[in-house]
Amino acid sequence: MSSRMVPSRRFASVVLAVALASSTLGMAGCSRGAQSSTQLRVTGSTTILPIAEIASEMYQASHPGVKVLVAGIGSSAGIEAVGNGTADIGTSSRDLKPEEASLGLVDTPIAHDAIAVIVNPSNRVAGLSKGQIAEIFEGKVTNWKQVGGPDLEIGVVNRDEASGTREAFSNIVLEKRPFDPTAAVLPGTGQVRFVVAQSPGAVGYISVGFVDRSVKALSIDGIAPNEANIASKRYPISRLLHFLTKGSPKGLAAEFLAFVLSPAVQDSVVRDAGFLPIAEGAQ
Amino acid sequence: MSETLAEHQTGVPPHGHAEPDKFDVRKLDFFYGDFQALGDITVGIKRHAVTAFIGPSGCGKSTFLRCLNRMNDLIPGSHAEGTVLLDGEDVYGPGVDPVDLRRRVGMIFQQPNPFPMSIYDNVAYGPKLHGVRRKAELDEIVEKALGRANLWKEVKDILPRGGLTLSGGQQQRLCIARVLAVEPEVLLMDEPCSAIDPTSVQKIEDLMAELKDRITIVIVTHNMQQAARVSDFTAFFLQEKLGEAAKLVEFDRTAVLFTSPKDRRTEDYITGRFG
Amino acid sequence: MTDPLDRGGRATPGDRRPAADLLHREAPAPGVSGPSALVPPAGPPTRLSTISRATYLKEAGLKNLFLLCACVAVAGVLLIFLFVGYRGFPIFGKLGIAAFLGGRTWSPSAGSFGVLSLIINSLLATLGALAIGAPLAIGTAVFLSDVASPRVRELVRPAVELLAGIPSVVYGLFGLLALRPIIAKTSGGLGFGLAAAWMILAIMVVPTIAAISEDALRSVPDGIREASYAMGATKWQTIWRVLLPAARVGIIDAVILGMGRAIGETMAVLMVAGNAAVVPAGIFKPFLTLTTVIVLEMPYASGDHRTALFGVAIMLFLISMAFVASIRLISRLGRERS
Amino acid sequence: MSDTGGRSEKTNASASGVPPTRRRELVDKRVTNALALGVIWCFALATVAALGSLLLYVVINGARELANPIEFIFSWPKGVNAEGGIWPTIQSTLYATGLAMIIVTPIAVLAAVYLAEYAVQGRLVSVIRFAADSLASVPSIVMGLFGLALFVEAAGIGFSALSAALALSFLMLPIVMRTTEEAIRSVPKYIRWGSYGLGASKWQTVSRVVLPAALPRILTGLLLATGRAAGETAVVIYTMGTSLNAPISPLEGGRTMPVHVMLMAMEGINLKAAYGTALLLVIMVLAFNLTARYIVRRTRRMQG
Repeated sequence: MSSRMVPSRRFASVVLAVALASSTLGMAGCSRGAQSSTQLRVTGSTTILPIAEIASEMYQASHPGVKVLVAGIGSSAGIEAVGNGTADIGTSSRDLKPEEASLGLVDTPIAHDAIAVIVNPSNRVAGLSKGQIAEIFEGKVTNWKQVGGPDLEIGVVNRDEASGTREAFSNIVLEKRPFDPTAAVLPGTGQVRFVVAQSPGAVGYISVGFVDRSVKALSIDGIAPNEANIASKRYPISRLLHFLTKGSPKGLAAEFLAFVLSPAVQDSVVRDAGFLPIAEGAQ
Repeated sequence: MSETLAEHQTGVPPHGHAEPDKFDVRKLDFFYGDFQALGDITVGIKRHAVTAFIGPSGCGKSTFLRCLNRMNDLIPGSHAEGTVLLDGEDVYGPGVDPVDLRRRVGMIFQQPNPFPMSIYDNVAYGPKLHGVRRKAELDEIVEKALGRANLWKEVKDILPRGGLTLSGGQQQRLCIARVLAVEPEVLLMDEPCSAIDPTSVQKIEDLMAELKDRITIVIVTHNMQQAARVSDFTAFFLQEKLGEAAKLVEFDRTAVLFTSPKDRRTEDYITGRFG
Repeated sequence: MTDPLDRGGRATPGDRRPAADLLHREAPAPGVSGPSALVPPAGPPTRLSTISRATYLKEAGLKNLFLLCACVAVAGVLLIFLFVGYRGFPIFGKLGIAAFLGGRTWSPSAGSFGVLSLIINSLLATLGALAIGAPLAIGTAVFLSDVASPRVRELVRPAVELLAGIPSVVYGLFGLLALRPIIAKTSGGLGFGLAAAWMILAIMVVPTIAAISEDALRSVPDGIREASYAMGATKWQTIWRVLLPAARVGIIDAVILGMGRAIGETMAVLMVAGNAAVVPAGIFKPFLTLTTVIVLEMPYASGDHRTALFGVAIMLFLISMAFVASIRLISRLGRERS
Repeated sequence: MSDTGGRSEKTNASASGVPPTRRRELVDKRVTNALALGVIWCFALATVAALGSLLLYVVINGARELANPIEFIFSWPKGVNAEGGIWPTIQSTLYATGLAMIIVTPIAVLAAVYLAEYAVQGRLVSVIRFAADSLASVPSIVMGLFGLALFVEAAGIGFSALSAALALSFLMLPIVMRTTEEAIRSVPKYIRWGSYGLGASKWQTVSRVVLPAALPRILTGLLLATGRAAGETAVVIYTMGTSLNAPISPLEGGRTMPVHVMLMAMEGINLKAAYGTALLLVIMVLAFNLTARYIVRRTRRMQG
């Protein structure tokens, strides 16, 4: 066996050497031809992930030979990735921060989204004011009875700092005041949903598109998060979803963007994912 | 082998003293680290004879045996001083290859130690090491070696079977065959019969008698009857005090040593007064 | 393959094969008789071959190759220290070691990177898990070494070993989706928290601690057991008074290794901890540890935040090294005492 | 348990002349013994129960997803919620783990040969052992960041199966080294002597006799380490990335099964996929474990 082992070692080192060599070549090739090659990297918000993934599948199906790689790593990471060139399109569910202006990114909004505040269906609270919600998420209100509910401790569920949803929620509801640091921080929309669904005292926030029967979406200041209210902009917690490119979109990135903005995606995929087409919100 | 033939042709008696000793050991000291295990051993091992090393356990006879083919080199921190001449050349001489030495001076151990491979491969192992590649040649060597070890008849139909499936006595003969396959000039046997059944002991003792015409045999045994039965010469080793180096007390023809030992300690030992 | 016994220039060409070799070598002997045979014949001595340069170089080369392979482990540790250190060390310079280790606020968006709360949380999670897991594991080890019949042992031991093979992410999934809702129901909270982490980690450390403890118990000579029984001790007295003390060093090692496993565990903890960067006010409140902060925040961290996460990795690395070092120390002390 | 119990009963019965306090001691002793052994039984059962409930939970929840195993295993995830199969994650897992095995085997085995056959106890050896022990105890998340810093970024290999394999091989190295060294040491001295006695050089002895004899146990260690690597999450997530890809070249990234489980659980949208993948992962790892046990058992039967 060991006489065989020597060659296998040799083999391993050959593989390694070849791999290293081709990796350097590959990297060089990539950075040169990223814009015009047949590969497109779309990276960022987990909120936008469903849209991006389906759109990419549809696009690849109609454009054989083109590869669209989609990853959901959070809005901030997506912005950074497109800024430093590791992605061709960055997706973000929040607006650019002032310090990100220097990256030279061009913003193309692709959909409207609203954020729903969700509670366990067993919770008899049906609506809260924006101020009450802010107090809950700041940790000032800790029991449902303080806001007209049962005598039950509030279990606040927050999102991680990479989340565009959190960013938008913080801007709109908390007006940038800090979240309660003792709140649970969960890294995914779905996790927030099933944790709230399984815990009687829980409260969280997720994109309206992800609300299902396992949780109850509260109305805010008396306005329910339904399509009409969101389209009319009466529902207070809503935002835009963005595709970002370094400079104006070119080549494959531009083609893909156009495809995402076309009715084929806007009317089916965007709606199916629970968002509103970008054109509709503008009306 | 040519030498044996030559001897008979020139009429030299097989065990004659006129013939030079196979091993000529002069003033050998051996150390495990700082501890001196053997002191000042001087002895000649006669060609084509069976020489037995006897003595109480821990008397250094095995250690001495292992000096002859430098198996002791495998023990870290050990070293030997003095000379061990094999056919007139110092095996501890500068640059001497212990690996090749061990091919010429084969060894059988107390515990039968077949390799965990087939009977055939066990015997073919040595020849393969030394460059025999052709299947036909290997087959011939294996058959001959097993034949000389009186094992061929028992195993010729089960050569692909694992060596470890044999009985203890068969395993020991397999080990002997394995050594014979590399045509050693000397066979060192370190208590080869202490771990096997009496019938097999008989077979191995017979085998020694057959082999000694062509091979010089040195056997370590703590069984004095066995030494008396199989050997032509006997060396008696003794470590007199704990922590002291073991010494060669007496060396002589077996018949002489067992009937009229010159040394008092030898007499005490062979008459069973200690050990 | 080259013949390892190739004797370079010293052997006559063509006499590689042992049988032929032997004949060649023995041939001159019969002609020479008496003591003159002791004198090597004229010309170069050809009988005892010396180590050829090729053989020597080959064996030495192989040995060095093996040594090189063994040193890969050393290189690995150095590389880890170097590369993780290189990325993380600047945070110590930037904030000062005291602010990094002693700061209680971990709030990357606000630029505060104090890891004290995370250290405390990691220790709380680890110690609690050991408090549950160690007795369970040592009990299981005793069961396997001295209580179970061979047949029961053949059933239980594989179970313990399989427990070690289950990926930590599966433990996490179990914790998140099976254990946490139960805790949420009984405690009224979200179910995230130390309580859930303790239970999951306790199961996870069992195989590590049990396997090593069992080895330690088995290495206690049977004579000692028999001596104890012969004095009228019951099985339990033998276990408690004789076996456990005798296997003490090994068991302590096992617990420390289990501790290392618990403090370094990431995925399982991530799923049940709830990730609030504060020391929790109760065992049903969410908390963030040294490992989970990395996996949670690394995907989007940049700048100082990223450096700080590498700084956390340095801490974890040093903690695990400290565990290994303490095991060495303990076993050395144990050896000296006995 | 029973025999000591019996013994103390006998003592008790013949203890008519013994003072009452002494008799109570004997009874106490017996009760304590029974209680303590009962607790030990409970501990062992709790451990087994933990394994049982874990497996049962994964099997029950995963089985639904695996109702159509061919489709689940061989098709690609589709759509928003990664429904459908998980083939790319399986390929990624096998690729990275297999590559790691290829890289680590020669190095770890030869390193173990050095420690078991060549090394002389000394400073160097104790440094190597300390390093191997340390490497074994490095938290996997730290190993992941190390892989990210060295292979992905500094060496420029990027998120790839190769980076993951290199990082995983550091994880496997100490495990394979230790089991191989034990395997080599368990080969009887006598067998080595037999080979040396025939004029074999050290390397000939090691390569032709010792390693073949130790092979089953070496394979066992290798399988266990590979199983560990296949279930590893924190190392691969930073070295291979999370993109759904079925890598062909070692420079392609991908998402391994544990990473898929983690992402599905964290994202929380498609828990069915998490269960299904977890079940498959557990089956895979158990297969490694059981094969390893089988090899050990078979060898024991053949050699014993």
